[in-house]
Amino acid sequence: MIDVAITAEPIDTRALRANLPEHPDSGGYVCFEGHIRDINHGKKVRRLDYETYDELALKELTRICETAAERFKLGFVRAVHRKGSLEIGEPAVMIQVLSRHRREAFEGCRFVIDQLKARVPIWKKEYYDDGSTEWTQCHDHVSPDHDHEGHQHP
Amino acid sequence: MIDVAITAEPIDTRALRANLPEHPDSGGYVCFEGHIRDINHGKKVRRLDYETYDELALKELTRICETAAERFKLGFVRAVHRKGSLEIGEPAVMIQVLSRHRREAFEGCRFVIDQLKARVPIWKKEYYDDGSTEWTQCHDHVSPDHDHEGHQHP
Amino acid sequence: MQARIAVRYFAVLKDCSGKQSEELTVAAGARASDLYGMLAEKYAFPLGLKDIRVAVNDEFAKFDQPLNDGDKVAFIPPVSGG
Amino acid sequence: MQARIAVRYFAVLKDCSGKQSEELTVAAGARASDLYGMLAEKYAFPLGLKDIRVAVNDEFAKFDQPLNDGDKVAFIPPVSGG
Repeated sequence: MIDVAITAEPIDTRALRANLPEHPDSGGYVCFEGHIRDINHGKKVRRLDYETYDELALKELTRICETAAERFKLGFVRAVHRKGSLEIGEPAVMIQVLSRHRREAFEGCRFVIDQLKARVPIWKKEYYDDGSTEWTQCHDHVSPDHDHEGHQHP
Repeated sequence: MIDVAITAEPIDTRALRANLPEHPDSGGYVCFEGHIRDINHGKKVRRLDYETYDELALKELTRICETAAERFKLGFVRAVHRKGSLEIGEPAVMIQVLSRHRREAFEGCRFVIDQLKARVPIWKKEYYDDGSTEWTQCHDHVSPDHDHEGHQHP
Repeated sequence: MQARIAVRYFAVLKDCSGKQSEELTVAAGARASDLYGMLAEKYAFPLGLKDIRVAVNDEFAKFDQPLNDGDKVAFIPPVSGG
Repeated sequence: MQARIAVRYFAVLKDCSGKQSEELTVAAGARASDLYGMLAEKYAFPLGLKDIRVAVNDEFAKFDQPLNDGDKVAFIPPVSGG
């Protein structure tokens, strides 16, 4: 089962945790959330905007979740991404997976967020305390220096 | 910051998610939950009991979380394990970590649950539908056939 | 013959063009790469073809794909979601 | 001289001994391995020394550690938490 969404409303992480399908055969649940950091590129971030190409982003996110479900034998995959204006600390993205095995739950969840960051048409504009702004490119707020492998920029 | 517990009360996953420390410098949150599966060793499981050696389990779990925090640069690690009698679907364990980088959040969370399963003095007794019972040994409900590497049975 | 194309702009391309979308007319048989070349010159886009991807009718496409009348085209700068 | 030892049993060892804990007396200088050998014979424990670990005073210890009067000893069958 796959559930994807791009939402202008704040991501309600507690409601999404409560709203899982019945899963008596899935022992492993892994969740990833990306929260807005206060520093990026060494600059103090005040807030940021996510812009999305909704039609294509939803298609691509669905494909990623389908691939993950098949490859990692996931009983459930949910990927929700926020759009619009976000404050420091707010969740920008939430990935949830259920699997029989914990290894596959971890790897499946990691696969979805890595692929999302590499392929899904979503763009982040950072507003800094010094008044400047920037459309960040491939430098994400979670792993600016570690996660370039696997990116598929053309 | 480290928070460990062994509890006879049901694990309130929503409350634990809501109760995270402020973390403006941590963009990555990863959570693992292990839920009780209805089948293990090919037998239908009715319920199970967790027995714990509380004094040593808390010490060992604390050491594991401290090691994880240092090795994976985690800003926060929480590990909560249930004891007593559990029904199918209930969470037996919950691990939560916060880190600047998502890679380290995933790897740190994985490290804690892997080490917990290998080293912490907690024992699971399964009660099957056919009336039999068994203290399981190194076959866990999440990964019966995948997760033997890294175990440190004496 | 000519083809009417609806173009959408995102992120830095939106900032440079000053618009979210517009309707343009291209020569029949023009390719997505031709259209991008024209727009990059017109709006001084800071990205080359190697930096971006193209979507036609809300699906990833190749730059050498000939455009048809009524196509919706979007150029995709490097993404930064998550 | 003799040493009084408080022994705790967990999991399969608790089922086999039929008790959660008991107080025993061992010869001075007896090691944890000696104590386990005695108990394994008495209660027909299904696990050998290679299968288990030992804790003395709520901390992992070596089997050749001599036991002292008042020590708390627990034998740890293979764990299965998580």
